[in-house]
Amino acid sequence: MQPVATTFFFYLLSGLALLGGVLVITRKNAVHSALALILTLLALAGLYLMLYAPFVAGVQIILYAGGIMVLFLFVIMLVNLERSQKEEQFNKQWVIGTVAAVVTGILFVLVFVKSKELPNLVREHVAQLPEQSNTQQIAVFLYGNYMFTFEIASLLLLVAMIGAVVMAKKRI
Amino acid sequence: MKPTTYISRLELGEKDETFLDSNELIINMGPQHPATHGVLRVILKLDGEKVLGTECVIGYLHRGVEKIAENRTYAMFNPYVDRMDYVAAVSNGLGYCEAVEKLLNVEAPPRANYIRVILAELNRIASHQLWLGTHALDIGAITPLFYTFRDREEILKIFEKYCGARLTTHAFRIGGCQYETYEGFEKDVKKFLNFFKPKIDEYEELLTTNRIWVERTKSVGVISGKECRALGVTGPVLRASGVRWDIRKAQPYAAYSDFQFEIPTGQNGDTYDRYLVRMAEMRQSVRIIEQAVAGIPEGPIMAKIPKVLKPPVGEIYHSIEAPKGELGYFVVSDGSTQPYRLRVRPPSFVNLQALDMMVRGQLVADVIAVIGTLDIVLGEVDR
Amino acid sequence: MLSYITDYLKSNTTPGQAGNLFWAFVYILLVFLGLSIAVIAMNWLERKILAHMQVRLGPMRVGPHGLLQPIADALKLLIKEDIMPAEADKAVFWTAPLIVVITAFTVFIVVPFGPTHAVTDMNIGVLFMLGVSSLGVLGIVMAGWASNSHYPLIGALRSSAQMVSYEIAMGLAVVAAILMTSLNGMGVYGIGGHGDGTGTLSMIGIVQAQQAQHAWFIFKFFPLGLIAFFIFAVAMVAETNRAPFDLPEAESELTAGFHTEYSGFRWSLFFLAEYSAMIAVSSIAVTLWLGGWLRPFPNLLTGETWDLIFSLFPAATFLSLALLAFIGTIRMPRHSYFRIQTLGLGGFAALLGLIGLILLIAPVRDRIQDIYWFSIKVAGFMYLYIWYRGTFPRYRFDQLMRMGWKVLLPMGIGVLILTALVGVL
Amino acid sequence: MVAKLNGRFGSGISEASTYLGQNYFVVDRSLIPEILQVLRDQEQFDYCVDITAVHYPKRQKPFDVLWILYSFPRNERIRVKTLIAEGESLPSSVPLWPTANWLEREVYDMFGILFEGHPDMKRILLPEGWKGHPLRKDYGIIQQDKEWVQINLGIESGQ
Repeated sequence: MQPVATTFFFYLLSGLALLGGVLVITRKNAVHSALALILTLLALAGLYLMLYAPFVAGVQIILYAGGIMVLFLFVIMLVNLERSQKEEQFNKQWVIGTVAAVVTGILFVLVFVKSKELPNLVREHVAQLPEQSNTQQIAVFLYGNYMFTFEIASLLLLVAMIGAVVMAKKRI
Repeated sequence: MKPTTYISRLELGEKDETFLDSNELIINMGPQHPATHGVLRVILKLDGEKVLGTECVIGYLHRGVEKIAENRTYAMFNPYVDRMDYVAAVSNGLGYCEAVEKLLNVEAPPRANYIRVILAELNRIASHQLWLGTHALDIGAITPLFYTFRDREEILKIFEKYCGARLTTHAFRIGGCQYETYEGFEKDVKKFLNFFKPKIDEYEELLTTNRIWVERTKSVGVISGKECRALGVTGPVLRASGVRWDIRKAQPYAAYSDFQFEIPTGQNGDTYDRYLVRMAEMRQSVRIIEQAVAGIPEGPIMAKIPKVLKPPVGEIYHSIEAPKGELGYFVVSDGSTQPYRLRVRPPSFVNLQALDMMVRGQLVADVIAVIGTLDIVLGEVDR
Repeated sequence: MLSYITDYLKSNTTPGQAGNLFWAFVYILLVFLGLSIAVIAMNWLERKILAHMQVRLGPMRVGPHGLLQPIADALKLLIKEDIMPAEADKAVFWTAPLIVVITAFTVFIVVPFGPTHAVTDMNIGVLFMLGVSSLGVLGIVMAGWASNSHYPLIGALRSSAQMVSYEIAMGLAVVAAILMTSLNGMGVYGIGGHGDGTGTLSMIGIVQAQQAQHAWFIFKFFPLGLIAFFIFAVAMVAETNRAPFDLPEAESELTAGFHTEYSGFRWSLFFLAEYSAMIAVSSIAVTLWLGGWLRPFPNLLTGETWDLIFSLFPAATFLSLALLAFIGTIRMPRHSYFRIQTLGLGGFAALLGLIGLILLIAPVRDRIQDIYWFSIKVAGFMYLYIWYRGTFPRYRFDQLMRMGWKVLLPMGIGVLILTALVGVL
Repeated sequence: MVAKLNGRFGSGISEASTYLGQNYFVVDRSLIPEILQVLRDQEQFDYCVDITAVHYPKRQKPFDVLWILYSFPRNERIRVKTLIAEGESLPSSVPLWPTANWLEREVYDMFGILFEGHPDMKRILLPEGWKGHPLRKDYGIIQQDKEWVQINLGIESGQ
């Protein structure tokens, strides 16, 4: 299928992602922040789709937007919001924050400018997957080439999960 | 002046200020709520879904029945008692008539007593049917309600044929019964019994072994026999806790001493046992009615009482086994035509008091189940 | 332009894959229309079936046997006053029903009513359906929170906890089914020449895999497929908040749960979403385990005669419905009061008969068959939903959680591992 | 039983008799906590059926307060009655029978008799802030707290 209005959708989705990100940090109400974060995540999923990575997009939606954010909202609703609403949003360390932001921004710009001079540094290392069997290719990579890494990652997550349960639970 | 607001003792508790534990929620259930069976208001203090405490706010249906009694003659007050427990109006009337008869020192003739027993037991079945339907509806099973209403209709038809009213029957008079049984009354009752016996099995088929029903009711709202006695809880709730006590047996009134029947009891005192006890009680009621219809004596239906009732000065307490528990009437006479004081000891009112004890530490859904299983009628709670 | 439209008809793919925007748009409209009719029909059927289970008649007044009742209800809801609580969070309160309804409808673009009868065939079809329908819970949570009232909030909390929990069991069951598409080198891509033996997430691909393996996945590796299907069938009822898992809107506990504060049109959006979500999850179940658009007994009753007989089913269904309506028309009372109703029912019978006759024509017959079998299977699930509602009491919250985490989840993991083992051996 | 109690409390029990087969005591107010305790613990009256009151405005001690008790082991009922004056309070029997909680609240609601040591002494059937106690004889049957009705319900009159 031929892509339609690619540029338009790119700017739309990027704009939405940025807008959501800004809203997340500026909203006083934690629930509004969470909803804005969901907007960002969905826009990112759209960007993944445009990169011919439908599987990643699907996982992004099902895990982040559908799973994790629901749990976020769950927790936010349970805890007392009145106090957090009264708190100062931007605290005293804004100087350091600004410096960090500027430095990171310069870094991004530098990479963008220099990437043309560093031939194929990025492009070579991004696996080019065919759109039709993209999911299948991921499966082959994940369970073939990178099997060991994948298992280690899952083990780490298991450890983290058990640790979280042990820490959160008062008595077992 | 500001309107007065109800201050619940639950709202006065210390506010928890910790960050993650501050999820205590005060919820106001009712007075308009689908599961409170009328205008009961329950204030719930919740920790998530767990109930930390409850407080009942009642009185929304308070009509001052006891005050009305002091301003009516004995006979005039008779229809008012039907409006208390309106799903078991016959039992209310029975208790009141017997209390005044005791005060007058007269006794209803045997035939009247048999008619009273038949109607009161039919009413017990009707009351339990209504309880079953609404209780199941509260727990989420919507179908039994229609089944029980379909069958309850047959009882109401018999009432209508007997005394012209279906719900607030005013079937009895002080000293006996006003009406002789109509032509074919016994046939109708027998027909109903034959129709009804398989229906109990039908209800039980729907619920008794239903996994979800058992899970929802087993070990929910547990109350022990000792706690029942301390809290004054009577009726099926007490019997489900293993106390074999029924006024029909303990202190027989009307014609109950003539009949063979058993007092069904439970062991665990949970909602499931109360359900089983009430189902068994319906079967026992069928048994009593069968005997009563078979052995109904001929004779007058009204004792010889004066036209104007003037009981001698004195006090009397008389109680009967209403479908909900011990229904008592305490009547004080000053020798005039009106009661000097009439106190109703309503079973629902006293049983409702056990709600708080029964639901502490359980979940919101259990509150609904327990309100249902206590079988309260707000007309009687508030009077 | 014309060739742009007609060219597609010769192709053998879905409009989405063919990149034909015109036909994709037409398909979207058709799906939307069909879904709306299905929801309306479901509304009437549920009330009617439930009523007959409960020894009553159900709607009888608006139209013959209450056939027009859903339309009357819809009209009533549309012109009802729209109430927004003063303390509500306006923006969130406003968007919540939209999110619910949009996600509920969006999933249908990948539902395969036939080998080419889908808006599009996505490479990640199942994942897309699960993902987008999992977004629906966001709308519910938002609705509960924005109402700024206790009952909706508790409803929303219950709903989010319930949906997140059951999604896991559901996902495991789905993975078990997807595993079956790839096993024994029989994956569609394996057959198609890729030869890498990987399975597929595409909805159409899954049905084609069942066709190629000559087995609906419910019967595959008996009883593994059946268990996976059972897990999914339980989880999907929980996902759609229907009895006996209707805790988020438990009437006797939380009045109406998350949509207590909603009324009129906004409430009807929730209603619409609930029913389309039911149809959506049923479609997943049908696609994954019941062979999607494939006709029953593909192995047992083979041959052209059987093909012909089975292709006559749609027409037969419509004709018998028409007959039923016709008998109803005849048996209508002759009183002048009922004249309009009699005429209406007669017209309805004629319409059904006409559709039945059209379905007898050979080319139409062959094309409509797939859709028919798919819809019939989904309708079976819909009937189950109603049946559950008429029979079961409601679970309590802790029991619901226990069931999800301690029964379905271990079962799902077990089935997944066993399927993989059996498949490899 | 009567003799035993008579011997123990002596002159405190001013009357112990039977009317129409129902036993009752009339007890001095000061003896109430003790006699109820004895009845529950030693005489096995483990079930408090009812607590109620009667108003006799012309008497010097205008209120009769009654405890109707029942014993499961003996299958017997008994009434304990005491006379109290206006404004006098009684010890609460909630520690003895938890069921007394609402019953005492109702007596307070209807007669204005206070029970000391009750955990939550407030109105039960009538709304909070209502003036008057309706079951007193001087409270007319059509009387109402007009002010309360006007403020809380926003209507002229509840009748």
